[in-house]
Amino acid sequence: DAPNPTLNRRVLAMPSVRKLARDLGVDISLVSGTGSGGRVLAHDVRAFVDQPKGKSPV
Amino acid sequence: MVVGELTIECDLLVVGGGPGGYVAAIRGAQLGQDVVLVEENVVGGVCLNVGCIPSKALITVANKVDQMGHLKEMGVSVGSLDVDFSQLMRYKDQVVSRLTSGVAQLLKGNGVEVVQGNATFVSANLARIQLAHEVQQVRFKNAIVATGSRPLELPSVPVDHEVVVDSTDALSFSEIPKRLVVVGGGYIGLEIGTAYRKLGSEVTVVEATSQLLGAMDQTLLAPVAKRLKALGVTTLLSTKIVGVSRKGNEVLVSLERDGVAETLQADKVVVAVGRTPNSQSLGLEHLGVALDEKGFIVVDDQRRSSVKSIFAIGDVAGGALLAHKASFEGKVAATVAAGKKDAYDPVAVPAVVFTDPEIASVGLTLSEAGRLGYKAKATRFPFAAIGRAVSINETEGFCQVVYDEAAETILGIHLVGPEASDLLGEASVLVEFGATLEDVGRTIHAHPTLAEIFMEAAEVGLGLPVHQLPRKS
Amino acid sequence: MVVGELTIECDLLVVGGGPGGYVAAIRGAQLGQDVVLVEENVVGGVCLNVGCIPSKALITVANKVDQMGHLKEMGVSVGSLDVDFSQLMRYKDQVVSRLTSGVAQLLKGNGVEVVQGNATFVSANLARIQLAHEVQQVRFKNAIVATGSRPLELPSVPVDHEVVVDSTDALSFSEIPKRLVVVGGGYIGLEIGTAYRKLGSEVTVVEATSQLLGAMDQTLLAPVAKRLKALGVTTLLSTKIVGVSRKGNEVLVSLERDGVAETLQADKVVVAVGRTPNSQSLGLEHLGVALDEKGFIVVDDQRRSSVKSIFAIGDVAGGALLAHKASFEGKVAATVAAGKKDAYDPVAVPAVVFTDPEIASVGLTLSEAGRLGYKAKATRFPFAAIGRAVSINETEGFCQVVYDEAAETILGIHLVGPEASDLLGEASVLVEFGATLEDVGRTIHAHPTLAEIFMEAAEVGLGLPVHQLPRKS
Ligand SMILES: Cc1cc2nc3c(=O)[nH]c(=O)nc-3n(C[C@H](O)[C@H](O)[C@H](O)COP(=O)(O)OP(=O)(O)OC[C@H]3O[C@@H](n4cnc5c(N)ncnc54)[C@H](O)[C@@H]3O)c2cc1C
Ligand SMILES: Cc1cc2nc3c(=O)[nH]c(=O)nc-3n(C[C@H](O)[C@H](O)[C@H](O)COP(=O)(O)OP(=O)(O)OC[C@H]3O[C@@H](n4cnc5c(N)ncnc54)[C@H](O)[C@@H]3O)c2cc1C
Repeated sequence: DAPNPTLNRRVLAMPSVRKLARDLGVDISLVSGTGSGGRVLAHDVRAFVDQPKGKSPV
Repeated sequence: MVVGELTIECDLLVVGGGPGGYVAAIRGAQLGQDVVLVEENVVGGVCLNVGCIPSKALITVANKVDQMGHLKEMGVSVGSLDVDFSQLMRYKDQVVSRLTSGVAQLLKGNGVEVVQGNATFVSANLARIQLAHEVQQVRFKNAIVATGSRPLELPSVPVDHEVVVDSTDALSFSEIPKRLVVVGGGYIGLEIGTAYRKLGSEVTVVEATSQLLGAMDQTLLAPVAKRLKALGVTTLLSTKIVGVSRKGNEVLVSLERDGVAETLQADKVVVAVGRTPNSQSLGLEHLGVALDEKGFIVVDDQRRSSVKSIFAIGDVAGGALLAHKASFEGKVAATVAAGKKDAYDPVAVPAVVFTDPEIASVGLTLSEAGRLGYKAKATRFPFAAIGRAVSINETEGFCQVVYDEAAETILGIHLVGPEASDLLGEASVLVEFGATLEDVGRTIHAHPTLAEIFMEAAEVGLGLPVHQLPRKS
Repeated sequence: MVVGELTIECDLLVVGGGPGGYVAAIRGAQLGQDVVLVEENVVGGVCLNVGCIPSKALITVANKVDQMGHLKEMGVSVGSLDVDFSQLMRYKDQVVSRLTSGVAQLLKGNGVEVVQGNATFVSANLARIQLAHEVQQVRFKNAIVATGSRPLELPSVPVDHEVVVDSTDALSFSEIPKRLVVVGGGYIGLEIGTAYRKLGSEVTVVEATSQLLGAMDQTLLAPVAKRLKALGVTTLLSTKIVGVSRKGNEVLVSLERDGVAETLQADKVVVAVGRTPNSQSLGLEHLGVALDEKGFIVVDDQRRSSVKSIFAIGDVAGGALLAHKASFEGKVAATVAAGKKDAYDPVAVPAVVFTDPEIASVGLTLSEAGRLGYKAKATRFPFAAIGRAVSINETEGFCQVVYDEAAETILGIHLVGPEASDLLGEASVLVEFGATLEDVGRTIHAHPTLAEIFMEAAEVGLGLPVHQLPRKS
């Protein structure tokens, strides 16, 4: 495998947001965060769910 | 001979009543499950009965005794000082029984059925419980295995529980040993060795590798090593135990160090060289539950084993062999077993070593962060520049903050110094939340408190240190 | 007589070298400003010289002395115990001088020009400095007033600095007073009173209102009141001082309580009834700098006064009269003065009271939150159910978490108990970050540590308490 350093990196999100994603059945690593430094906010997770099904936002 | 074997039914069977199992049982009951907890011994497990709690009670008293030697400077002089070790042990036992009886009450109050006995698995939904005089069966929908771990033994140093003992015995000596040899320079060995030194024992710590606390970032060790030296604890690194032989009430310990043989005389030898999971003789093999090469039960991120109805948590499931990790896993497994979503997803598991000074650590070290591909940096701030540390006269140690240079996100915090264990709460939150240096620097920290060290270290990282002169470069 | 009055020029003049001023000066210099700091006394201000630091050094020693009385239970007995008060004072002075000389070095190392003298303002860009033997002028672009505060005096209890003293004197007695009367049941009075009681004084605290620590959430007070009683500190509430009269080396204190007159005999009377800003005799009136009715300089969120070139921070600018608030404002004002954007925007200023046990508080109380329109709830967890507290034998107290019911965001955390001051760091971060109960509950907290109390309290709020039985409702 080609080394992919980002693979093991954490998703930047509060514990409660990680839980929200899980409760909503969202893979949080696919959500792009709008918080500073790419932080995933609760709002981002909800927006991801509301999006037309399919791909993660680009 | 089994007469009229009784079968009870439940949603969730928890095997083992340590900090993993009892927490899982309570959480399961809270979520509406019918829960049976089987514990062959006293609820509370290793942690409350013979681990975290009694060791910390002993260390607390040892520290108080030791601190009396440092009061002259503050104008306080103490005449005679006497330690009544049996009273100390009674105190420790009181602490333990207060907490274990508390756990028993919590279990009862939450409606968990506690059964005292030894459990083995018959099938993926049936267990047998050996009670004092009879055998019971438990039919369950899900089971959580929380059987913990036990001390590892060294073939060369067989434990006789009299003069060659394990950590459990060492927390219940009948008197303070005059000469104590501790085999193993991990956290358990160092904690016990330091405590007995402070209570008056001559202590030698023998460690096979070239370093103490091998699992820890070694930069944290300097203040501890300095203090061990000042206390007069002898540490023999890269030293192997060849054997022990008993001679009346004493024991001769044969060592080998750089190819040179040596012998120590001791009154007690404590073997604290690691722990091994209690995953055998549970009948797990009949069920096809997968173990790793060291015997730990293999689990997924829901703490489910390779058999769908069987979960495993705590020491028996490997990872960090720490009580708080066991409890957190217990909540996760119980939640999943109750049919709700959950996962074991912490960013970091904090760890404390109750040496002198304490070491407390959470998240990535600088080298770990580098290995994960972060462009990481570390910033450090000494307790000697914290007003509170100076006013309590405990200025050894420092705080090291590891952060991602680009985002300035905190990846790890490592402390050695006064009250490091209690400061670790803030550090854990900062790492778990992925706070930035600026988040910490802009949080007002009360003065004078030790926690100011996080704000100061963050400001060093931000290039705006108030209480540290910039390094000449 | 002024011969050849020298005028120096600078970007930033800071008047006052306390935790507000010295921090502002360092930050200004770091941001490239040419900074002059004028301090008429020793840098470090009230906090380092006669406030936070010496009081905490005294309290530390008093606590150690007191704790020796509680060791029997742990198996430790101490023969004679002797306090050499002049050595204690030397220790305290060493702590102070270590920190103040550190501050002097930091100022120097950052290139701040420190001038010892008394500053008054001539215009919005010019100040006069009275040195020992001469007068200097400083022309500045911006100035930060950080002149702090001084003890408030009661007309009925004139301070003679011999038998009727202020907090400064009380931290430098030549011997432990046999009978000490403390006028004022605020934090300074209680801290000093408790410390001297532990060192052997008979202590009476006289408070005019009906409660101690009026500014604090009164629910936090119970464990402290209990301890004061156990220590034998007499507290007289709703009691007014009518007058004092000196009689040789002792002093008679006339009180009125429920209309009944009473007299106390004392060796020392400490007046600690509040503080008043040092905003007079600075020439600020010439400049048109607005003060509020209590004499505090009125500032905007950049800490700018009504005169554009004049900033004010710390005690002289009002708000919480605390060192860490002064320092934070110092950074803000220096940053703005250096032409960068900044604002004083903390969610909360934490506060500690170093009583026994310590009280530590940050953010809104339940009633404050209600008044602000939050639908707030509070959840509470006792230290008695925290393993670490039991193992160190300090189980009095609790943690109260105030949160917004809808969002579960934490609005305030209030602690009374062991090491509350150091736990306050985590509490401050949680409030400042607006963490939710779930964020805290899902952050693994190391066991056994006192900081577990935050996780436990959060889980109580979430309705899933592990270590507390649900209340019957
Ligand atoms: C001296 C010492 C000090 C320590 N200090 C700390 C510390 O400061 N902090 C920390 O986090 N950790 C500490 N630890 C480690 C900590 O004790 C363990 O990580 C923790 O107890 C693991 O919890 P557990 O629930 O997985 O298992 P355990 O606590 O080991 O509990 C397992 C329980 O299962 C029961 N059991 C086993 N098999 C069966 C069976 N077949 N049927 C019925 N019951 C069974 C056992 O009797 C036991 O009560 C210390 C350990 C030691 C030895
Ligand atoms: C007994 C006691 C205990 C305390 N404990 C705590 C505590 O535990 N935690 C806490 O946060 N706070 C505590 N405080 C409060 C704390 O000391 C103050 O809030 C803090 O010192 C305010 O800082 P400052 O920089 O505004 O002013 P100060 O520290 O008051 O400094 C002002 C400085 O300005 C100088 N100055 C004044 N006028 C002039 C002039 N015209 N020219 C030149 N120099 C001048 C003064 O000499 C002084 O050094 C305590 C106070 C007392 C009295």
